[in-house]
Amino acid sequence: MKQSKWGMVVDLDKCTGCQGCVVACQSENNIPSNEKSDYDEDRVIQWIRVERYWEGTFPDAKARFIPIMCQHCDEAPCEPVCPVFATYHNSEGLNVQVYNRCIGTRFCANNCPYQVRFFNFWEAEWPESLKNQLNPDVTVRSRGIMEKCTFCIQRIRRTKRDSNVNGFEIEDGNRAINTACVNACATEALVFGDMNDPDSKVSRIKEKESKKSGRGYHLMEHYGTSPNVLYLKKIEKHKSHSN
Amino acid sequence: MKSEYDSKTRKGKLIYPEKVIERSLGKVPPSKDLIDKHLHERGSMFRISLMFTAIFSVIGILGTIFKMINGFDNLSDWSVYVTACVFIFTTFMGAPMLSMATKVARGNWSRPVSRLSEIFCISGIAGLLMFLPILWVLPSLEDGRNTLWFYDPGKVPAYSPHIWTTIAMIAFILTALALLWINARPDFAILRDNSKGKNKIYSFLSWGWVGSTKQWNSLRQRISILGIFYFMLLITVHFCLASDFLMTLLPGWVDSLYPATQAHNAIQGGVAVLIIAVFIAWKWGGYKQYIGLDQFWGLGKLLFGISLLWVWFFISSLMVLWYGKKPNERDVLQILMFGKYLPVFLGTIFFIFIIPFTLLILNNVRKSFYGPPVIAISVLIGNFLDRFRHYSSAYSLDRTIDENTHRFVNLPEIFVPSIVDIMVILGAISLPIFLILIISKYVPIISLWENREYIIYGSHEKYHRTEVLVEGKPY
Amino acid sequence: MTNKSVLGLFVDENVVGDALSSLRKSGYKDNELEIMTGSPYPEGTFGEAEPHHKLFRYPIFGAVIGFTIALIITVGTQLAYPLVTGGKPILSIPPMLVIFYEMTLLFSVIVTILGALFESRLPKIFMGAYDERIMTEGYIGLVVTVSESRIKKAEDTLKKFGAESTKKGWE
Amino acid sequence: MQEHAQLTDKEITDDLLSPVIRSPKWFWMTIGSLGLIMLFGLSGYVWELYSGLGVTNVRRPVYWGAYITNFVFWIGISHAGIMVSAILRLTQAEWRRPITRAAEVLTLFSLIAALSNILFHVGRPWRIYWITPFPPVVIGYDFARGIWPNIRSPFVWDPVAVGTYLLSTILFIYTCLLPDIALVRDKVKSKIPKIIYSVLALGFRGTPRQWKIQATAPILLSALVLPIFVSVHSIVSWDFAVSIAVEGWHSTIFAPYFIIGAIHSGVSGVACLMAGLLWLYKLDKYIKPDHFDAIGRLLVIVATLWLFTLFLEWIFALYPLEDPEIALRNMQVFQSPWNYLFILFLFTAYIIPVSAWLFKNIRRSAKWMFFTTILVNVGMWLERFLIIVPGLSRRTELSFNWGSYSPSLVEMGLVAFTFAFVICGILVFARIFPIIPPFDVKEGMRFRHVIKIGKRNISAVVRE
Repeated sequence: MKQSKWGMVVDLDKCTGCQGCVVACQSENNIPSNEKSDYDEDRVIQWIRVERYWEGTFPDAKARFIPIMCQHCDEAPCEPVCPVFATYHNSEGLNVQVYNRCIGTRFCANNCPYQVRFFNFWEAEWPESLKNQLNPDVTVRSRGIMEKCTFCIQRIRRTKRDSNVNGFEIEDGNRAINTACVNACATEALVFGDMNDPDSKVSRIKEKESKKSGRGYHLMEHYGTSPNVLYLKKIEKHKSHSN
Repeated sequence: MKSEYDSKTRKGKLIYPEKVIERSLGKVPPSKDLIDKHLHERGSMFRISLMFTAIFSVIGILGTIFKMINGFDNLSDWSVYVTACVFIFTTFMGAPMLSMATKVARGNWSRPVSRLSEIFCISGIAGLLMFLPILWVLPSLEDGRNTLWFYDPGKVPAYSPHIWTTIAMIAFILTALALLWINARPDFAILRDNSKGKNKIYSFLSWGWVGSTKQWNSLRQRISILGIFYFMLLITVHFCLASDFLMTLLPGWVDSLYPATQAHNAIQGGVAVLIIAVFIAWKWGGYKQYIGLDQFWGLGKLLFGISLLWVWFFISSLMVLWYGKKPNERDVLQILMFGKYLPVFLGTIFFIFIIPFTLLILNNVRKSFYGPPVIAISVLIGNFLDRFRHYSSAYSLDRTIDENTHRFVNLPEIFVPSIVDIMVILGAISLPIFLILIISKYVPIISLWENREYIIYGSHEKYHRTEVLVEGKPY
Repeated sequence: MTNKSVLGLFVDENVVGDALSSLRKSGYKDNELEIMTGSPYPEGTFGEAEPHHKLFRYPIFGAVIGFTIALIITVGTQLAYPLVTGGKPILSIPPMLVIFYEMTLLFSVIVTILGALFESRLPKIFMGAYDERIMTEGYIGLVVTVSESRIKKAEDTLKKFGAESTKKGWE
Repeated sequence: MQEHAQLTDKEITDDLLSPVIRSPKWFWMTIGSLGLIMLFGLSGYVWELYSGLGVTNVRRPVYWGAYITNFVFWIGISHAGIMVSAILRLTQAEWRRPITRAAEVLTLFSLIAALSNILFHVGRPWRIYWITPFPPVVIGYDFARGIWPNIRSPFVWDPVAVGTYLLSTILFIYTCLLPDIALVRDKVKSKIPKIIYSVLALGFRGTPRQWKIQATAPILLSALVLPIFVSVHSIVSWDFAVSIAVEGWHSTIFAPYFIIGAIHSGVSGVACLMAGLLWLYKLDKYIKPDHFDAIGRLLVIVATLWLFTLFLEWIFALYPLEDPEIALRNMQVFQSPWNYLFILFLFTAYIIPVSAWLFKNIRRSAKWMFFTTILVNVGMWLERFLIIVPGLSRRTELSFNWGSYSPSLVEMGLVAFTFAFVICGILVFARIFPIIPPFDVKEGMRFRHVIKIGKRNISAVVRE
């Protein structure tokens, strides 16, 4: 079957900053709950985060939201600097993180322009009540290693396996293969899909919006990292903070 | 101090006596032979080369005039001209560094050749002459390019690069000439007293030098101070040239190492031309008994080290650009190295590093009369290719940039020099040589007083059953 | 057949030189005569036989070894696990250059050290005739290593030239 | 012109071997106090190992902190050691003789200290050997890995380079140490040490052949070690320079900038060490004002070149006029506490010491050199800190993630540990082997000549 290349589209004009994606990601990927202390010492782990920027001054102040997750760059700066191949680019265009190999030099985190890589400073802990909600498909990361958004690779793997076993085609936008954040997004601001498949929703949006008139742009393009996440934003008259 | 050891009874403790060597300056007069060589013996070789360089210089000047007639607006028309001009500064004007450096380091081996290296100061005049038209070629800051002067209208004048570079360059050349004169003053005095014909000129040039202790001390101070100034100004001039006359013309090229690299190229090229000059003086100049194997050896070692340093500079900028892979960095690598200019780039590496490294690593090549000059020539070729690679590509670059990818639409082809360009190159190479030949009629190319020091302070002495070289460190 | 060696201690360089030349005259070979000093002297101070060495060849052998090892490691590891990182080519030259450089130098250093030990004929298990004052107090030792029959004559010569003390040792 | 004391071999031997034969009064006390500091630091490390890197203050986005700063600092110090000794050997500078070994020993221990910082830094130190290319077969139980290192990563170049440097330094020191081990062997009386020294000395007897190799090998090795020395710090600089995401790091000048900075801090370290030894072991006969004078002059030149590279780095960082870069530099110069640190750094690293070294009598006095060079090293530590931390606090467009950093107690303790370790190591070395090579000094005495011109005595030396 055809080699797929996973990508995502984030429509900032639709995003309401409801943080639903964040919560979904936390519960899907066994991310320990972030206490206040973690926020105080800048050690929160959020594979997807919603950044909020104020635009204008009171009274006519606008809040702008931009969800940022790993951009799965085709030429990721974080990959080549890892001494032990703990992060590399797999055949499906995903920038994967191999927890067992990581020795925690934190070089990749320095080299990521989007700062979407997180280090486990402590051993991960959950309150007793939450022990049973951990996702069995996802490893609980030990301390001393890096972790980051995987485009819910466990869901991709599972769906592919099922499709092979039960022999059904994976149609585009299948909720089983969509990432947790995409499923959770109420306004469908996030779209996930296969970019190699020309008539998938992602490809169509990309096709449409990458034109000169379109709203599409990549985050921090001047780094030349060629990300697989496309952001959509209508440029208004006055300068917008979010790009 | 005498040994308390009694060799009859063989008792007492053994002390190393300081071996005392008696010397007196009277025994080593300023060599009559050198003076005669300087005053009278000029072979036919000299006249012929003088003639040829003169002709070529005239050709070069004609070429420059042609270019001026064509006008200053078209940058790519001037690219080879700029290359040739900078070539003067990265070769001839680097040579005096050797004399300065060795004087600071108090080496003995370099004394016979230090004057040869100082004489190159005069070539700065040629460089300045060639530089002046470029002031009209370089566009003012109003074209909105990035610059080191952080141009904002009203505060920074639009021509500040031109102004500052010219000032730095003039200061540089004046320092160089001052160095030449101060170093040669004692020799002028000697010639004043020993020459029949020209003693008018020499008595003027020597400027009342009588060789008193006071004068000698002040001479040494001035040399060291001016030497440091010379080095600083060399770096400054190359910084200005490399940044404002090159880097700002190539958008997206941010290489903070390049100015240093070019200054380093200057020193390398300087040593190379010096080696060739020393070789000529040794082979055809008739100074065989004054220039020995030691000089070639020392210069060869120097060239070897400097070439290694060059490749380090080169790699450390290549590594960062290659690893970074930003769009602008990819463009720069494409333009300067791996794109259309690949042959020139490979030539540079070959001539400027591979040949010196592979040959000079062998001691018997370093310690030979014919090895270093050959390698020096290859270094000079490489030096020219390097300048050509940078300057001609920057000046003949089409600066239209794609809006989406932020990359150049079309990369520059290798610039093919026209006949006029060839004329200019010829002139740029021969005019400095012409000036040097002229000045060498008046300045002895083996420094009389330093040659005398060389004889006094380096002496072969008997040591029990063997012979050792004893080297004095007077100051 | 074991050789015996006799050591004479001197203080004056010229005296040692005379002793050496006279021993040579009376038919002792250069490989039988050996000088020992507590610190370096210029070559041939005592008119001794100038030692020849090939130390300058060792670094080149080492460099070759190191370069080969580096080549194997870099190319081998990259081809064994062809993982794409950051869109860089599987065989990226600049990083390989770094590894080549380091390994080449490392092995040339190691081999040079081994060469230095070999060229200075170390390690030496049996010291033979040796006196501690040579190292500590700067006496000059002259050792003659010959068969039993000629040892007496050598000792006499050393004595004649006023060796401060002589001592025998087995070689 | 300095007054040369003429000494016999015996005197030199007794002088230089006295600390080796009998430990000085202050020795055990000093070692003990240093040991306490090391213990404090190590206890912090144990805690870190037990409970995770959370006990340090590194945080998102400043993932590198005091440990890496300290690593770079010690690598820098280690540079001058070999560099001083190698360059002086190659140029046959006569004043090298008493100081070469001290410099090399400084290199040795500072390298070890630097490597220890990597252990402190990484998240899973017990897996650190994964960056070496051992075949997975050799360590069979280790299924988790089953992969080779990624040689494209600067963190693989680092161990190769630093390991090469460390190994060649050790071998270099041992080769130059042989004759002195032989000397100690002949000097010590007590049984067991004598045996150990005789084994180490490999039966060195000082035949002309051995001395010739002793003269040739160091020069050859210096020629081989100098390129290593240059490469090591370039590679360390590339750890930072290759990363495009951090403003203020991605600059091509970094390799020369780090190298010259390393020479600056390292030569100062050597001068500092010399002054210290002079004071501890009363070596006035061997370490002369001229030595400090020469080092001072060298330092003035080096420091100025370093300032030039610093200038290049700044000017070309600002030249593209990109907002993040400007924001970063603005923070470094105008925002507290970075502006105070920056001013402190400029004054301690360049302005105060260099302006002091311009005066001859400051250059020639050991005490002054001691304090000025310590100042320099404070400044150079700050320099590395000011390169690493502000750069990492990410003044990028995503201002949501701006962060900051200040070292925690554990980190400070471990930094103190490295300093104590290096001093302790050098003292212990000086207790076991002569820190000033007696045979070299003797040779220097023997090679000294005087050229007499009229009344003037010009000191001259033998060149073979």
